[in-house]
Amino acid sequence: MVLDTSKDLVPAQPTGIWSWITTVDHKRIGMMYGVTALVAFFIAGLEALFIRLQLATPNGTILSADAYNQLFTMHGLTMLLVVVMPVGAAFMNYFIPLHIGARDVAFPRANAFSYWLFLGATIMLLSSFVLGGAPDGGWFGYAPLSTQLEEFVRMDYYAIGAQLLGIASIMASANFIATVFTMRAPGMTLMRIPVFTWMAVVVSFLLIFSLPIFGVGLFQMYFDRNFGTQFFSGGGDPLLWQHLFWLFGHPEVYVLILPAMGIVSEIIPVFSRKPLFGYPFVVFSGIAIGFMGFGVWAHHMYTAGLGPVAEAGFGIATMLIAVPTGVKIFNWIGTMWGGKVRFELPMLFSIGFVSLFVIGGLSGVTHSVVPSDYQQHDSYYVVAHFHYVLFGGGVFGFVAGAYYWFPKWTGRFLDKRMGLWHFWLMLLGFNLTFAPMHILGLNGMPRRTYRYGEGLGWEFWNQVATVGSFIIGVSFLIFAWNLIKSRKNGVEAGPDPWDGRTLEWSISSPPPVHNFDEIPIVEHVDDFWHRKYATDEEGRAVRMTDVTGGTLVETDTGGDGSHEEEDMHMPSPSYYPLVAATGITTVGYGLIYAPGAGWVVAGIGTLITMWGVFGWSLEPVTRDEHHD
Amino acid sequence: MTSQSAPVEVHDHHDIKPIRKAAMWVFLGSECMFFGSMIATFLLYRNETADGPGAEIFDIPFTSASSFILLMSSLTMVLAHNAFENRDPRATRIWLLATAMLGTTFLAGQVFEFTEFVHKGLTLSTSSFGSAFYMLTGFHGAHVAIGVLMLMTMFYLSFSGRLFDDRGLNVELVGLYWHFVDIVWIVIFTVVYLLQV
Amino acid sequence: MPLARPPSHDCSKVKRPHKSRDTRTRLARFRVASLVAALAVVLASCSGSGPQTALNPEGPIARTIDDLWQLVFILATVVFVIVQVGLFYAVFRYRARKNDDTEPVQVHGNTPIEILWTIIPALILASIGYPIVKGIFDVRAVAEGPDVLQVQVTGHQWWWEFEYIDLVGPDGRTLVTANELYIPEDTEVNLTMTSSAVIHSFWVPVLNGKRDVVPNRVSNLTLIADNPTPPDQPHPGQCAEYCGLAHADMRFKVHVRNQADFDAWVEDQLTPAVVPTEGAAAAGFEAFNTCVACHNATVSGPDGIEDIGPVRTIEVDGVTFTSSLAPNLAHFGSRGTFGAGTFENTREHLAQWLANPADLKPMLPELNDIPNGRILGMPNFNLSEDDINNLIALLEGWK
Amino acid sequence: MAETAHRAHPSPSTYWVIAGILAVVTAIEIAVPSISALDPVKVPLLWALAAVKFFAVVGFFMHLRYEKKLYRTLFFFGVFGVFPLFIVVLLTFNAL
Repeated sequence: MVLDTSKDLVPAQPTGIWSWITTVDHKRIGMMYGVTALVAFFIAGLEALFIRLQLATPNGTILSADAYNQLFTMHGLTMLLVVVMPVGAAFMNYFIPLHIGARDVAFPRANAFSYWLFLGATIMLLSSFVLGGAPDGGWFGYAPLSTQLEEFVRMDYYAIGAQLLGIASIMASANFIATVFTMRAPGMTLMRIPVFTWMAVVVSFLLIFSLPIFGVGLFQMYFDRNFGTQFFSGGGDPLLWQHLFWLFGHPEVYVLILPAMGIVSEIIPVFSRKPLFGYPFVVFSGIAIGFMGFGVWAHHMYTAGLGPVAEAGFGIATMLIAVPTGVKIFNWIGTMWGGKVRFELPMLFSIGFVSLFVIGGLSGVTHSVVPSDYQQHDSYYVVAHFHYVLFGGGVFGFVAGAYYWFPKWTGRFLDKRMGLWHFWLMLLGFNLTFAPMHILGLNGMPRRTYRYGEGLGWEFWNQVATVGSFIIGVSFLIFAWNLIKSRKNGVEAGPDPWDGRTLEWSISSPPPVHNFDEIPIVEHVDDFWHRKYATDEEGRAVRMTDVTGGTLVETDTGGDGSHEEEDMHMPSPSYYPLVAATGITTVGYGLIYAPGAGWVVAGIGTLITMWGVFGWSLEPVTRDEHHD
Repeated sequence: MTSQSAPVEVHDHHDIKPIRKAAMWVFLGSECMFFGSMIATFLLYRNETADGPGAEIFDIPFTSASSFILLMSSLTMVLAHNAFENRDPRATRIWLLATAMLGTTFLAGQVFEFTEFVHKGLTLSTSSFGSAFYMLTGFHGAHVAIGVLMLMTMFYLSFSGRLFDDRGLNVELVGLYWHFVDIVWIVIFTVVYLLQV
Repeated sequence: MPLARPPSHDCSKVKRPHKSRDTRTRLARFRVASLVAALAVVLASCSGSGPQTALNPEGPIARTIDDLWQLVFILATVVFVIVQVGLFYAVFRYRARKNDDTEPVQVHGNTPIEILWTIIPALILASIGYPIVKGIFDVRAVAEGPDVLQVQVTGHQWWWEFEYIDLVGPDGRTLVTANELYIPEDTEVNLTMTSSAVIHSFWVPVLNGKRDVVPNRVSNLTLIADNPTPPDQPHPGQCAEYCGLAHADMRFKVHVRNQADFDAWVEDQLTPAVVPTEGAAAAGFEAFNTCVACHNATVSGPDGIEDIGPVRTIEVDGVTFTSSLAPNLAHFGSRGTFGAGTFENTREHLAQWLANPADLKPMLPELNDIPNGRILGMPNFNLSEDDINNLIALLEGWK
Repeated sequence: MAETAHRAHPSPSTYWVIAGILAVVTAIEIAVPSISALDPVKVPLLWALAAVKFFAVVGFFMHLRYEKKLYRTLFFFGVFGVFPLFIVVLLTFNAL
């Protein structure tokens, strides 16, 4: 990313590779999350294309069963933990401080550490392909299949890789929670926070309370595999893993979708030129989804044998989640209702999001009809359902966010023509790929099967799905080209290209290192909009005349004398987070190959980690540095 | 990064102390889930002894003594914190050391206890009971060990006079962590030992 | 199917009210896209096709499930139409038009409406709560009584073992078979299931939903079939829980027979296989010595009736399951398929299988640990062509 | 944060008193399993005594009683969240 340093903004933007390695700037870390996730997205997408090629015909021979099992496992694992979650983290990193009017997140170095550990775990997971085989037990890693073949390190990569991603996410979440609860600008009460940031808070809570449970399960899996413990085999019960996994895995679903819902809740008001309809209801429904998301994990286990009472209870609880979800959808439609809907690219993707998410949500309701789920569970119907939610919802939402905020990141628009191609091809390809899977699943095609016989009536729709998946592939190549090209050659956007409502549009594009020349004082939801517009007696927005040129809007808080003149303190760059993360990743590699030579590697990793952690906490501090 | 003259900033608004404490508390809430999962695992497998040793091998008087030692380390820890707040390096140093010693004693007791149990035939792989017991108490022990390490770091800092510098780690945060490790043991002692005999 | 129509209404509604010129091309594109989406939903609902479909129930339990599905599908379709129409109406009716620079009224919300659209979905959902709970208890009810056919199922990597514990031959042996389940029509069949190593899931979509088969646990599933199946068209079933390398090839067949045919089948199956005394089959029985390291069979030979091959059991929650290392081959010739319902039982397939099993079906025999009961597939024994032909003669003869 | 005022931390004498209470409760805890008259209420009693110790340490040694409400909220999400989840898990195993 190229930043314009010619303006007299202070402090200056450092440049060079080393400045990226030692950066603690939330915007740069957000960028790195985004780029890493995008690369992983293309890798996981390629895996999906191989899967689709294999399934295009009955008895497909393009992949062996072994290769197929690795690819579908890694596709799921990568998409969920290394793509969608980090893309969420990318947006959160970049926009939480901007949304609440802060200079940075609470712990910039811990934030850098989270990213580097995420990167280390990502590299670890992907390296498994060439180091003994990738995990092949499904992304849910059901025991005792996942603990069965101790000869292979594949599921050790899963146990350790996911563990490291979890640690990184817990730290990032604690960071975001501390940031939002303690570093908001004056006047930025909780009920004035932009919805995206609210959803980020909910997501952080979900992660911080669900990941430790998963962590325990992963440790148990790892011990069962390597130290002969009996958590899931012997006298142990395989269902324990399923509980621990889904106690994390279900909140995780909301971790994936809530940021996208937050993004869409930002975009729809801007392009409808109306405030979000029922802001408190949208916020509270998000919180309600978070709470309820913790109470329905067992709906992934209807066929596992919980007993009819538990199945009925979880079935009803699951249905109830549809209520707050519906509230969000109605409020988005309510926002457009009576507005001036502009069909800019972010809005197109947001409309696509709402429309497709409705389908995914409704097929989710059919799962809560427990007996119906006895048929649908682990069939392609489920695959269709969660792709409508996570791709039709999540990815559409995130892409909408990318088109919306690209001008803020780079100061330039993404190309509209290419964007339109991207949108329509993606919409077409997506529906061609995943809508037929509903039919396949209802007609009995199970998931995770590397081949199927002839005469089962699955050939045609599988071919359609394969064609669709390549259309999606093409659409994302266009997107990638657009990102690369527009970064330097796009139309210049200026600080507030969409006539935005939230604080990030009040500063230059790209934002200066310190974000805000002065910390804004907030008086409204959508405070920036209220600085630009008043309402007439009919309630229509009226642009205020004293606004200078529609660009940078001066706040009127500078001269009130209540804040003493002071130097701007930005956190110092540090390489210790990278050292510590490298150390932990090394420990992880050691544990994968433990016992034996792995212990040596783990020992070396521990020393590196200690170097990083002690260096980090004992690093001579610049006196004026007040951040951790 | 050097700072230069800049427009007004509302700097004092973000005192780092409460920010750190908020993060620490939410982290401790997260740890509740971590230990809760292991305690639930133990409860599930409390009778899955596979004809091997079960809770009858526990030596309650011994564990009571080491539990009491850990409990009292919370007292010394809070006294260390009190001295830290009063900017009294000598008292801080003494109480930190006392806390670390008590923690080390607890760890030594745990090592002794584990050795005894292994001799009596209970290992990680004997039964689901053994797996759950060692995992729970072992992870707790690891937390105590990390706590001792942090206490000793603070102790070391007290000599170089940097104890009161404002850095990532300080006596208050170490104290919160240490007390948390103690309260987890309060639950473990009840659930794993007292309720099983 | 009656459910075909509503979604297509949706797209026609989207088309109708908007004619303005600058949006026409966009509309056309929207039409294509929404047509595709709607078409897919329509086809999903009305294309219950193929023998493994959940949409053409062949028994009362599957029908109970299907009725619930129909109910919720209609409801979901209605909601789908309402929401999409609302969405696209809002999008097009309130689109920004050229030459109109008025600003919209800044509405922040409306509490009564919010409450309304919270309560109405809740009520709709509550209305289907009762049928759902009733459906759960109906489908999950364990069949009991003297008329129930009891079958014990053990899931293996990667095949199914069936033991009819109440069908006992004159010599006291129970009926054990693999991968092809025979049941009488209109009879409640109670499957009592467990697994030897990893989790599987037993699924015959036309008869019932799926039920996981979990090691260390016992689970139950009831099957009731309306009509007999033609001999060459049994109901296909499949393991639905990912169980490792050959998960995709862990299939099985359910044959439904009228009571008389079923009884005849039982009698055949309870008769020991005859040890051949001459020809290729006799030579094949010599070669069979290799197979009985894992496979087993009850045979009647010169020494009378004997069980050859290892027979093992596992006990879970007080239930004893037959858990062989490999399928019982005593009546191999009577099966339509082999390799866990994956390959038609023909000479060519069998020859290919015997020459190199892993060629047909992915397996991991090199990781077998027979003393500890871990079997991950059939090794390649490098059988000679003669051995292969002789074995085929033996196995094809064991009807 | 809106809420800035919080009560002063207690003095060392309070800490000693709390430590004394903790010691006494621990002694009672150890005695409970050996008193057969208490067997019917043993389980809830031991849980209650553990809770007393837990909240004594959290409230006084960790100063949660004296600190911002935010910290309490953050921590109690974990403390009180873990119970319902795992009670349900153990119930599905019939392990309670």
